[in-house]
Amino acid sequence: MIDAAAFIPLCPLVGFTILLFFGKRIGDPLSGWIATTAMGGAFISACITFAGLLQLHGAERHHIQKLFTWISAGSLHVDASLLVDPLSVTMVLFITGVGTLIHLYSVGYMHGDEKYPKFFVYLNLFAFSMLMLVLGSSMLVAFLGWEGVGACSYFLISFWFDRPTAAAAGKKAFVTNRVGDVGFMLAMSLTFVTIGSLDFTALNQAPLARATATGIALLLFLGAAGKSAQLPLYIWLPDAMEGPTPVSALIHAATMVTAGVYLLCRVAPVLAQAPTASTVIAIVGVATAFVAATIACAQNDIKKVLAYSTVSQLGYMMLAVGCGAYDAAIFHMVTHAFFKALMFLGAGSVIHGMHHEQDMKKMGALRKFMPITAYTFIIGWLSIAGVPPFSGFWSKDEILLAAYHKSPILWAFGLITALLTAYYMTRQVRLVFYGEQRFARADHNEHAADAEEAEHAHDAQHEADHTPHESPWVMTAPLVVLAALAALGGLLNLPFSPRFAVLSHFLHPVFGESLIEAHSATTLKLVLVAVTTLAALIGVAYGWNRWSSATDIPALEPRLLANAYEADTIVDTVVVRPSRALAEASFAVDRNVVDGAVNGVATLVGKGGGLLRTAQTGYVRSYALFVAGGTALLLAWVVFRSVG
Amino acid sequence: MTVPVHLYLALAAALFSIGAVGLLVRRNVLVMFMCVELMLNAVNLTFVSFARELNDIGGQALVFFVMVVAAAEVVVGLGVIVAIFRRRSGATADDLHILKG
Amino acid sequence: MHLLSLLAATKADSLTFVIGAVIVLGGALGVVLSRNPVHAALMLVQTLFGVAVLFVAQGAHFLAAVQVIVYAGAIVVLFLFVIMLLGVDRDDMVAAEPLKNQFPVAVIVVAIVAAELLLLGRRQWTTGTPSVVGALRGPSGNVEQLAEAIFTRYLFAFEATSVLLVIAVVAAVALARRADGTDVDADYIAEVEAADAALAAERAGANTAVDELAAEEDSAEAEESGAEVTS
Amino acid sequence: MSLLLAAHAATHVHAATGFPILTALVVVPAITAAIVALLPKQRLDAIRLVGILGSVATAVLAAYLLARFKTGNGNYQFVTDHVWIKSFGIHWKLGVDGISLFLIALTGVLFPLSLIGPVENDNVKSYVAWLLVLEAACMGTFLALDLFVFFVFFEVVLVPMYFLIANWGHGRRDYAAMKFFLYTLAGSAFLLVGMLAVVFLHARGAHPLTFDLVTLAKDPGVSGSTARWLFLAFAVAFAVKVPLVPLHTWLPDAHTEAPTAGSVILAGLLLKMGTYGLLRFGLELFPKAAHDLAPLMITLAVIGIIYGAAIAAVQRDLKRLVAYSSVAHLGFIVLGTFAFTSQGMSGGVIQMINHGVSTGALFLLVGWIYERRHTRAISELSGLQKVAPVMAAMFTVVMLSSIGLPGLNGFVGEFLVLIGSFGPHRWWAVVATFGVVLAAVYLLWAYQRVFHGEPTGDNEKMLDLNLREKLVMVPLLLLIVGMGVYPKPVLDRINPSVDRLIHHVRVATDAEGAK
Amino acid sequence: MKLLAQTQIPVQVPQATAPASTFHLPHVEYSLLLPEFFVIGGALLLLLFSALVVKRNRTTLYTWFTLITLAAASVPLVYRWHEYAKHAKAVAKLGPAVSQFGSPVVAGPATRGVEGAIANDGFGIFLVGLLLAIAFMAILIGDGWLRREKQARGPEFHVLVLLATSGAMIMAVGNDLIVTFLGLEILSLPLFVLAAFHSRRALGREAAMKYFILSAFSSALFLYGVALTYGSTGSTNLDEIGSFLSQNVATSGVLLAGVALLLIGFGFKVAAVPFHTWAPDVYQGSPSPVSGFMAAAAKVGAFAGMLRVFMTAFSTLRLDWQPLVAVLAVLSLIVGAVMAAVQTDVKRMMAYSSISHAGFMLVGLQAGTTKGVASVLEYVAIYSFMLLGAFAVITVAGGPSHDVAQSVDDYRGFARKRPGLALLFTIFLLAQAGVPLTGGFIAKFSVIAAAVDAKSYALAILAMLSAVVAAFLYLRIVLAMYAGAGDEADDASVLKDPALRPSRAVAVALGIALVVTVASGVLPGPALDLARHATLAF
Repeated sequence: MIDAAAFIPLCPLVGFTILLFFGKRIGDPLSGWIATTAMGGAFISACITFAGLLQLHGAERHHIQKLFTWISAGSLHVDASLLVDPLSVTMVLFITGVGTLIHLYSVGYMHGDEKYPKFFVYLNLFAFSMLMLVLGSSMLVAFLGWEGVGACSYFLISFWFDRPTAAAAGKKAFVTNRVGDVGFMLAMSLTFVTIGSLDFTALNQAPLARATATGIALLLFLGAAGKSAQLPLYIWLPDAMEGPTPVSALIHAATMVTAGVYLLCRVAPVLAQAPTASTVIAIVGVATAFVAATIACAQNDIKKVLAYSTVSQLGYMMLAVGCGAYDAAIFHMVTHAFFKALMFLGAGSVIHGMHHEQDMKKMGALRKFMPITAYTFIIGWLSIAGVPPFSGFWSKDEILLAAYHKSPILWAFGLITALLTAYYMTRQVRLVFYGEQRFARADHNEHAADAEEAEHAHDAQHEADHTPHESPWVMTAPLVVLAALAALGGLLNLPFSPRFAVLSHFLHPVFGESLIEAHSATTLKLVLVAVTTLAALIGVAYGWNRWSSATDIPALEPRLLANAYEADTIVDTVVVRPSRALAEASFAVDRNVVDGAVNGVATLVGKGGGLLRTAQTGYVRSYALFVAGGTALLLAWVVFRSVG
Repeated sequence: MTVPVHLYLALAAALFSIGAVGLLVRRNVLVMFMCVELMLNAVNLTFVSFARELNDIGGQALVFFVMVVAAAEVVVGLGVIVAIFRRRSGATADDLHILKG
Repeated sequence: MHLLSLLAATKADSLTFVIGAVIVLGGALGVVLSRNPVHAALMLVQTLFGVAVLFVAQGAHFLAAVQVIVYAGAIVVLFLFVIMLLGVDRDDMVAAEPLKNQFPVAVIVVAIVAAELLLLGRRQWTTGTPSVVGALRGPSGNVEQLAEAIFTRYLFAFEATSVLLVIAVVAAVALARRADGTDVDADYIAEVEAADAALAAERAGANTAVDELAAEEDSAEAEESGAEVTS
Repeated sequence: MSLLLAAHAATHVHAATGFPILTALVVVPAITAAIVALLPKQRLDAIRLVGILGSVATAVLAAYLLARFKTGNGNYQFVTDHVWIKSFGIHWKLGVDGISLFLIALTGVLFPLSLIGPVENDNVKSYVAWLLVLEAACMGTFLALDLFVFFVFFEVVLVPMYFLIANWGHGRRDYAAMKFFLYTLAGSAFLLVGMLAVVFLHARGAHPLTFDLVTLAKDPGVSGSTARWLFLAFAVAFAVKVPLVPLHTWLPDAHTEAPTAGSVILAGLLLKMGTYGLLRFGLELFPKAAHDLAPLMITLAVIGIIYGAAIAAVQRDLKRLVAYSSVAHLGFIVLGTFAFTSQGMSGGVIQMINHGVSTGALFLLVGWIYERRHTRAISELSGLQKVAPVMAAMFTVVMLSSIGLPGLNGFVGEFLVLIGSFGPHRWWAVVATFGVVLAAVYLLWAYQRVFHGEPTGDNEKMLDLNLREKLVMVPLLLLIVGMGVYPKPVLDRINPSVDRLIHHVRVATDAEGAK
Repeated sequence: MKLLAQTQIPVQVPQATAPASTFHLPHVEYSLLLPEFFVIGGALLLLLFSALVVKRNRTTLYTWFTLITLAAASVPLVYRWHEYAKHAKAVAKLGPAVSQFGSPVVAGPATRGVEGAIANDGFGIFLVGLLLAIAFMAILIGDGWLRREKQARGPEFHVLVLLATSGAMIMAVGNDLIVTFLGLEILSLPLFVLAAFHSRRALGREAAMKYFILSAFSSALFLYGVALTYGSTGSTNLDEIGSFLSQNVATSGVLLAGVALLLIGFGFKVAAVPFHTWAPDVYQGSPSPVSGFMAAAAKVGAFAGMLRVFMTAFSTLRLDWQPLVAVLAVLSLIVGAVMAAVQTDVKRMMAYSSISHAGFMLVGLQAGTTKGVASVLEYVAIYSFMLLGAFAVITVAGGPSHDVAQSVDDYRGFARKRPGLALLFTIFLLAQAGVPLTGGFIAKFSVIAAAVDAKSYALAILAMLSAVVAAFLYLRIVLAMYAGAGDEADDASVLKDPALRPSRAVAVALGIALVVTVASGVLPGPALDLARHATLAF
């Protein structure tokens, strides 16, 4: 049963292949359904694999399924093989699960797009890559998936490539990720040089020198920072919202961006040997969480808020990783996948219903028009805000607990971030679903232009009808399921007793004993829980009141935050421009100096020849003078030789 | 005791040099050609001097050949000169400098 | 190497050498310096005689005779014929010198060559095996000796000279042919001459007046010095 | 020209060892070129057909060779050996091992595609004939086991390439062709002298005069600084061909101005002659010197990786961009070669193939854009993905391969090089890894400008690839994906030869170290 | 066979003077001189024949006669080579001591004739054969030119070519400085006449005048060198000079001056820088067939003399003259290539490139080894054919303009007008550039090999780099020929210009040049062996 693991990536691969070659012929709805089926197949295979894994116990829950030898040179030997263990199965389950729902959602969302089949081609390819990433038994196979998801992310962000912003965003995402990939590649090199293998198993079992472990950990973290949008490489993620919304939900919220967290958890034993690296990870994580949360407070684009919120939540996960609470990180990853996917899909539903309006200031009172979307979104909001007993509360709580153990300062920042999270999500919900109906005031022409530009084809009647409307069932059904999961996800890992901590227990063979659980007193736990809950409630309450009717509160939306600390400008001036200038300078050097030297030789020959030509005067006397001069020259040598 | 041979040889060298200078500075082709004759005579003198010093008839025999060559050269050379200056006035080598560069 | 060694020689020999040398060098300088080609030819005759004298002084009687008969008698006459034929008995140094430094450089270079030769010969000129072909001061006369050398050892060379004479004849025939019509390359030559003239004009135009003045002075000087020599 | 000789050699082989496949690989295209030359000028179809048939026949021979090649054997196989010039001990000696095997195969693949892919209507006869001559010369270069034979083909390659650029190129083709020819010739000057020095120094050790690589490699008779100087002489010639910075400036001009087929061959095969030469001759003959001078070579290689990529990033001409990217990619090959680890060297060898495939494909695609739009200026192209989705898709795949996306061929080589050089030359490997980022920068930038956005002006009317062009791309795409997903068969054949070479180097270094 | 056996006598050693009245005529080995006799006799017969028998001018007849003469002259050569090679191989087997290079002791297959005035050895046979071939080609190329330019009035052209060839042949076999000098003059004098042969070509006359004056100047220098050598060694016979120098270690400055002056004389003839100045003017000014013949024959003759003199007579002075030769080589390589690159006239280009080629050959001589000599032989032989081939094309291409329009621009579009000729020209030019699979490469290869073997690495590299510069100029011509597509493509008159049609004779010459150029490149073994055997014994 456990061998069904091979089918997990195979299903989307088959779907991808079919759609790649026949997608155009299969056409609009059917290709979407095929993709969804492929994804569903993967989910079923994942479940079977999970069942197979459950039959094993303890350390046995570590199964490697070799497919074929991929690369082999000298002592390097890399198999294309899958590692089935609790961690990967957890990942696979929620990836395929959420993935299936989002595929289903996309069937409706993308309906009418002229590149409909292509979308699913990419989506299936993405799913395949993501599954390879989490199932890969060696760093290299994981890297295959890692880069694959990056490429698919690129394709999907710039899916509407005729929009220059989309094209630019895709490129930005790829390049920024590439910077992180350098870390991953160097980590692989260092690993290979150190232990002679790239297998995760070997790496995790190898005793490493502290410096090496720190090196590997930090290099991997560099990779993870790229993929999981940590400071300072997070800048691509907000731009990535240019992609279709299901993409944002699947790739830029639920799955791909968590790959970095997964990767670090995968090499948890290495991190354990590298405390400095862990501290760095924790600090960067909490800083990311805090900074992104502040930015999210001042955003008006419904998806941008969610994007920064994602960055912030990823910061939380990193914080957990840095604090050694790997199970907490995974737990939050799962719950986050539920509620963030939910909210993205909800936002997509809103955008869909609003005919591609994304500005929250132009929405309001939407719960009347699209109730399912609204209520499911609200569940997501409560969950992310950390209101008990929704799933976010449980997972965030565990992270803050771990942070407190690492350092109260980390905890404090985490707490403030939690407060901010509650606040900006409340702001969003108030602006979008409550308050007065502002979209009627919106400029019709602008709408029309946006819609046209969006290339997001609609039926003629929809074009004419500007009233928001609820989405079709294929879109709402996933919302409902996800809402349920977001609400109840906490059940996976209740903190009351080790018996309830199902996920932690399940992950135990991978991460070993959680230090925090063992060492924290229950009283402290309860106090911390209370404080966090309070913070969340304060955030919710403040946001609810502040944004009850107002739409513009400049004091709360400082330009600095709205512009995301001018990060893009800074990157542009500090990195892009200088490197471009440097490249231009190199080109100038290449043309004028390096090639100039080559052409200089030619010029020299030409000039020298011209000069010598003037010596060839045409007068025979001067020719004779040459002969005489040559004679003097040769005789001079003779004199030198016989006399000197 | 006769005059030492090195004086003859130095004289020949001087004659040779004067001939060379003449060839280099004169512009009349015929005079240039005469300067070549001077040089050849210098060589002849050298041969004869060596022949005396080496007590060897060979040197004198060589002079004989040089003279023949000189005669043949003069015929051909003058032929060329005549062929040129029959078709154009003047007889300086400087007049002919179309070929150059 | 020293002129003092002349004193060691017998008086007659020394005198012969000195007179011969003066004739030879004087004639040579005359050839080089005389402005009229006819004069140059006559000075050449003087040199050839001088050389003949020196031949005699060194026991090359036959060669001396040949020198006078062939060289002075035939070759120089040939020269004079051509001079007359072409009517080129004019001063060739009148026109402006197109090669500015030719004269000084030529003199310096040749002086260097001469100095080098003399420097090399300062220890010893003659180092070879004596009498390889045959002793000069042998029993038989100069003509017989020469004949023996030429008809034995130098037989091949002797025969080869005949080819030279054939060539001279054929060359004379070939070069004496009359051509009808204009030259095929007349246009080309006209083009090159025009280009040269244009270039010269351009160069003259580009130069400052000072340069022009200097050039004029140069040519004037050259004329003056030329006048001095002829006078 | 080589016909006579080949015919001569062929008769001998038949008698001795059955079918002379290696000689045939050289002779078949040469004979085809001769046949093409004899065809009447007006029969364009016949000329093209004969040309394609000849190159396909060569490809079939190469495939046969591939099939018959014994895996797990690091030595030369199918060796043909006949006396050519007795007085110099020069032999017509050809052989193939894992390092050259796939270059032969690549030659077999790229030439038919270059003949079929781009359309050339001007003086077709000479064009096809020159291409076939070029193929013969390429084959000869990669097969030669005799220094003289190698040098001959190494030089002969210049002639057809010169004519291809000069007669069928674009823009400043005269300049580019001349520069290419003279630059490479200047490099070869050192090669010839170095080669002769090796041979004569070897002969001085009471050996018979021989140009045989295998014999010379066994006991080159040079060591210490002599060997280093000689290695440098070889290296200069090969560095020009690779090209290593700062000897690379002929490349952008030649690649840009060459006709499409010329660019494909130039990038796909001719550059490999440099890296192949370093491996085959530099390392075989002067293992210790190569090892000693590895820092120099690696420094230049890494500079090339960064420098080439940086300059590629600011190009305004699509073809020139691809050309500069070659400088960067070839840097990886040299880096891997001089890392002296199995991974690095195998990576270098496989990167040669991969670069040939993907850059060849890129040049084909750029050439087709040029055929349609008559411009290569990036600023004049836009939105092509909309009007030519198939081309865009293929371009994407090729581009990703060039960027080094795992699962595509480009990655395998790059990764092996990086991981192989990380051990011995850590910091250079780190710098080179950053070069990977740059590759993404310039290619994605170009892709964004050319294919993304709205098609404007003439771009709106551009046609997508036709069936012929698609069919030309198919084998290349198959190779790109196939060698990315399952490079094992290739690596299995390369590795033994690479290991043998590394062993050779190690033995030499240890031996001299012991002294 | 009998004759040969008799000629295997050692060199004439200085003998006591015989009684004056009873000297006996020397033994003349006529068999050794057959080629020379054929050529010179042919020339004389041709003169007589045309003067006495032929009424009208019959160029075809003269050409055939000359060609047959040359072919006949090569017959005894083949026989002698056969004999020589047999001996040479036997000697080679005995070991290196016998065929020791530069040794004054003549042994084995090399013999002397006519009182030691000429040498009978492979070297001479090889070069004489080569010269016959050069004359053969020159006659073929000149034939059509004579008719085209209406210069065919008598047999002078043929006679002069034959006589010049005989001069070069005498240089090749001459074993005495005076014989070499006479050969030089016999070679040169007809060339002056040939340069001015075209009655309506002023450039030719200018060329003849320049060539003549400079040649006379250099002859004087050469003769002075002969005189100084004579004084320092007591002989002009090369064997005797050699044995003198091997017995007397101390060398005088005068002797070295003589050597230097001889080098200048030869250097002038081969157009080595700085004695090269005549070459471009003369090559350009002379009629194209003459330029070709001149370039080939003069170079062969001069190198023949140079190699023989320096490698036999002065071999012990090697360390003294090698640097001098190296300097000339370097200057020739650089100046030749650089100046060739900036020329616009194709014939001038060929002249400067021939200077660069001379530099290459000097590199071979500079090595001062048997290999070096063999390489120079190889080079000069292949070079002659490439060059004559090129000049054959140049001659044909000059048709419409009477040989005047020879600038590179005049060659634009030549490939369209005459694709075959253009291809041939391309091959000859690329061969000169040293592209492999042509003879030019093998020539360069063997010279560089000799230099490298002698450890003259820097010189070798410099030579190859200069070849790169020189390649530029060959490619320039090629580029011009293949460029200009569509410029005048429609002009049918240009395409069908009858003046551009090569005559049958020229076609034969082109064929010979092509076969030699290509064959010596693809299968260089025989040619290399020939050159190597030729140097087994001097």
